[in-house]
Amino acid sequence: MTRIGVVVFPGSNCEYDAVAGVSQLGAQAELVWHSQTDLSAFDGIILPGGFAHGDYLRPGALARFSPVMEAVARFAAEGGPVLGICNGFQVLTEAGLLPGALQKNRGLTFLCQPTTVIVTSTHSVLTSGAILGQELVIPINHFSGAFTCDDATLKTLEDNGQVVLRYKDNPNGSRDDIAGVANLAGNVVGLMPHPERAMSTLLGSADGRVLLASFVTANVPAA
Amino acid sequence: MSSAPEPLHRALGLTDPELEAIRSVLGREPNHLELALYAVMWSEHCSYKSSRIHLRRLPTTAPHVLVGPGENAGVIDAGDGIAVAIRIESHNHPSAIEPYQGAATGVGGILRDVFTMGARPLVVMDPLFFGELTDARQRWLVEGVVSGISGYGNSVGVPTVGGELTFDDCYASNPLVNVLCAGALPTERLVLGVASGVGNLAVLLGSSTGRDGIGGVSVLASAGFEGSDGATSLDDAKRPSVQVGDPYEEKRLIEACLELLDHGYVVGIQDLGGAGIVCATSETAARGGVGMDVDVTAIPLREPAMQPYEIMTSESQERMLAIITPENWPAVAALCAKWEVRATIVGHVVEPTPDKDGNPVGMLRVRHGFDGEILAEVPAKSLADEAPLYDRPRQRPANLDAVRADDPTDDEPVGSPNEDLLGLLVDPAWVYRQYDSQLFLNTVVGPGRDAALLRLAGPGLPISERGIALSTDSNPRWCALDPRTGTALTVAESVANLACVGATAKAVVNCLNFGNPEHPEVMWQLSEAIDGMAEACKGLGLPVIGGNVSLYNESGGNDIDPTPVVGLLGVVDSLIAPPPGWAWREGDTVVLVGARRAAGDQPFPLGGTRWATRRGRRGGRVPAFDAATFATTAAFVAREIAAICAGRPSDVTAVHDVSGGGLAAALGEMVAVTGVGADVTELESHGELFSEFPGRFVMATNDAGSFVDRARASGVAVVTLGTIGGARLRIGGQVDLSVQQIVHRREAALVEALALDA
Amino acid sequence: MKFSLIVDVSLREGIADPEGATIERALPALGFTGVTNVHAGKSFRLDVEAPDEAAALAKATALAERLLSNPVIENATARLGQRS
Amino acid sequence: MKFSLIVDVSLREGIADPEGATIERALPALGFTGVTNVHAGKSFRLDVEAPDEAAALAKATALAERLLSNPVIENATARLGQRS
Ligand SMILES: Nc1ncnc2c1ncn2[C@@H]1O[C@H](COP(=O)(O)OP(=O)(O)O)[C@@H](O)[C@H]1O
Ligand SMILES: [Mg+2]
Repeated sequence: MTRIGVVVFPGSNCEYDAVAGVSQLGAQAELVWHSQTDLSAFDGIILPGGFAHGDYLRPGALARFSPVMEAVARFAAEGGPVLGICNGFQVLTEAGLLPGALQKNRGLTFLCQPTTVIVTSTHSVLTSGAILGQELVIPINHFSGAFTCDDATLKTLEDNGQVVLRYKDNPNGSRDDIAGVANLAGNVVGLMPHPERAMSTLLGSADGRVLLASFVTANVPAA
Repeated sequence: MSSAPEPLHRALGLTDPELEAIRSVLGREPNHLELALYAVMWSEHCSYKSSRIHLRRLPTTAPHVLVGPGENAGVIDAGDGIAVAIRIESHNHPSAIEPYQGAATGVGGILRDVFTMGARPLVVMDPLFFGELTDARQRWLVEGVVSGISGYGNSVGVPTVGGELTFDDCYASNPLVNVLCAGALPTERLVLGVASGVGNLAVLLGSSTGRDGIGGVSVLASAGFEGSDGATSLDDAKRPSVQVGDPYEEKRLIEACLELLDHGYVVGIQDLGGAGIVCATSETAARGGVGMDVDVTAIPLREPAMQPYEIMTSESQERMLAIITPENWPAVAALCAKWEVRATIVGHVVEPTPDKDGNPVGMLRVRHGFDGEILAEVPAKSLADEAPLYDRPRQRPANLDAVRADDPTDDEPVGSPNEDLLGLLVDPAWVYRQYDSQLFLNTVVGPGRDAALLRLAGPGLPISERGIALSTDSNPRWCALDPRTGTALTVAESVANLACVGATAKAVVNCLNFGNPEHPEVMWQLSEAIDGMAEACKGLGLPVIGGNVSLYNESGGNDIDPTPVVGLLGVVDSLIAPPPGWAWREGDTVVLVGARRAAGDQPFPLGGTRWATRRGRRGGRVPAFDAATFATTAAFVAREIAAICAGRPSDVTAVHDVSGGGLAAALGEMVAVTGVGADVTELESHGELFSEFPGRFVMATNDAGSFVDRARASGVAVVTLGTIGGARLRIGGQVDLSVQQIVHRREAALVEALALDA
Repeated sequence: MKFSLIVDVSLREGIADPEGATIERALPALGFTGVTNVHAGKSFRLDVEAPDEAAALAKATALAERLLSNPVIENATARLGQRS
Repeated sequence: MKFSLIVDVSLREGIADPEGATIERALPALGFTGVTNVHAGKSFRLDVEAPDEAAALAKATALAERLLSNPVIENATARLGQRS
């Protein structure tokens, strides 16, 4: 059975939801306190949503110095699947494990709403099981979710198929409608929408399943 | 100002008889610190001295009530081994001067009330009241309050799933910010805010203490305290009384406290809210019938040179008081260290002291060091429970009959019903989109519909198929015209909202926002409102398990309209499928469930309706409340919807109660969210379009015959209104609007009023 | 004439500053010792059209107090600055 | 010795500044005309223990670059300051 570690920083709040999400798909999930430095027991790591360290300073700015982050970096360097959801995405960019940065939303308000995202690359642990061009209804829930990067970075991301998800109707001013990006190898992915909140029609959408299912069975396809 | 001629006790807000009462409790003259303790604990805010005798008339018991009013939160048994704790509170005055922080700390405070009971906070709701948005200051208040709730609630990790949004100029100087929180716990883990066990320790958890929220007692700074060396002779104006919220601290505090409770390390626990340490220590000691020694020098401070009265009364946020046994201290300290929560022993539970007749009295002693000088020594109970109670004069407003006679029901309908309808539609999405409403994966129906509906699930809870439903409601216009019936109708509206998501109402909490209780008219309103709530709750079999009273909402001699806010908690026994909501479909039949005409001599009353108020017509009569008929109708609707939630097949495709804006607004809202029009038969009059009275529901069905039979068999009135479909909403010859127009106007209304970019 | 100004907004003395306190607590773990009294504030750069420096400063001060800060909890001051 | 320092953090040229833009758009309605180029930034005040000014500045600069700003989108500079 796939074992997923869900990292908990003080201030994280979507850790139980992430556990619930991957557990539904048959994975065995476990919370990992941020002071832990050994991730060898896991087949995949999730950095969940929330407000690690209160999001003080900047989202992810303090969390990236947590002891667990060195272990996450090693895990990622060895090709292990790493997924940052929302705050987790912010932490991964601050830690330099993913390119770009996440700025305040264009409208300067927090936004919790459903969005439609389009799968724009299947070369990642999150999207390998999805179909290119597939539209998924997945909620967002963030204040600082506008992806930004310089022109050169954007070009690299596009050339390498690292933009994995785009908003159909950009809610937050994200550059090029980007909702999620991967590293070059495709094993580290961050996205602002919350796939774990879209796991059942009782709660409005089950479209997140295809993403988390890819992650749980993570095999990075060749480019 | 600092050399006020009045005696100190009056400057602190205590009356001469209150000083007399203190003298007789103590059998001596109180010292300055003791006076300060009484002043905050006997304030209206902490003691409910003007309202308490009236609140006693509310029904508070039912077999499923585990904890009624008086504790930090009310608790019901929701079944399956799960208890639900709920509480509502106001943060009106702080929000008026610093809307962001005022609202933020309001959320923080209500969460602590709930996790104090051992419950994990699972939802927040936020009834809000402002002046009309034509004024820039009101827009500033709205943006500040909403972002404060968003900033704190989202960060602390509790979803905000509903609330209310009312604009009326009576709130221009007194915005109301109420916040409700509900949480759940395994029934057997219920804890109460009690100190017991002589020798036990009182441990202060969380933030350090600063000069936050030291309001009235700050006069002591200039009253000359022992050894006053000028270090604290700050100008009053510079004294920060604004509390700043720290959701990150609160989040760690919640996790740490719940973990302490999981391990069984605490004997009792109590949040620090108004009146800070003095309140928490005296209340826990009073409940436990014990004494408490508090060492003021032990309390971690954020600011230099704080005086004992400041330390004892500070309202610094994000603090809790836990009573633990000494053996558990190392484990408690270690657990708190993990969560980076500061834990400090600040008190000892001590034997009660015999009074002059030999009866044991639990004394609150404030000391300088546990073995040091005693700075204050007063019976804990006298602070917590023995504030004087007032039966303030009450008087029915002299102009009430004239106001009621000025009834808009018979006004000639000038203007166009199309425009009237469009003007009544306001989508609050701009507000609730700023709130995380989905955390914990429980939210089946979030904000924006009739009631919020959530799975009853959370970390550490037994598995259950049940759901809980919540609604907050108010109707200040009706309450201004008739506080008794208006309040009863408010309770009814909550019940109707719950029925729309299939829930059976279980318990009420309330927040009574009123003007100055020293105005006899206000006291009359308060007393009437409480009677109305009591009558409705008795009629509908509902216990009131908690509440809050916010008085002195006046400025320049003008009181706000009486604004009792009702929070209602209900349960759905089986929640495996979402309720239909407003989502009617092409080809469905739309029906009106419940009496088509109001009881009494006005078939379509317009007094106090949104339609009339928008035209500046604020008078009139309030419709009568017939609890029995209402209850039958609501129960029928709840049953129909509950069947769908339980996964059973049904012909019902949509449901929405008729409330603010009347039948026309209900239809307009359903059109707006589905994007599908309707063709409705001619109504009797413009009155029928916009009239508001209780016990009506718009429903859609794809088998009208069967639905109508079921309603009639249940003794519920029902009438077919028309057919769903098309790109227009037509109501006879009275309303004809395109769906697009309805959608657009409703979506734009609030954003435009706030003068924001779309 | 056009003047470049900077408006600094900081919390008033005695008002809790959870952000500053949180940053300060985190520093030792990052290898920064001997750093105390951390306070987080905001700053705004803006260009103001005005006849002279004094008028520009007055305008920026008014703006600072009316829009950029809440005097109940914050201090705001305007100063001339060059854009960095 | 203890030095008071200020770290200014501003968005890099070319990075969108929705906050600055929003304030700028709101100004005319509040009666402020002739205000342009509004940019929102952050500033941090802190006390640094160091043998001399240069060392204090170096420490603050390191802190500014490593922690107080995100170099992907922000510039940070440290300067000596007196506490207001
Ligand atoms: N301040 C608010 N915060 C969150 N949700 C709100 C707020 N104001 C209104 N709502 C939501 O919008 C919907 C409509 O509110 P309201 O018109 O008061 O409903 P009703 O008339 O059915 O009681 C409700 O679901 C309510 O929870
Ligand atoms: Mg309703």
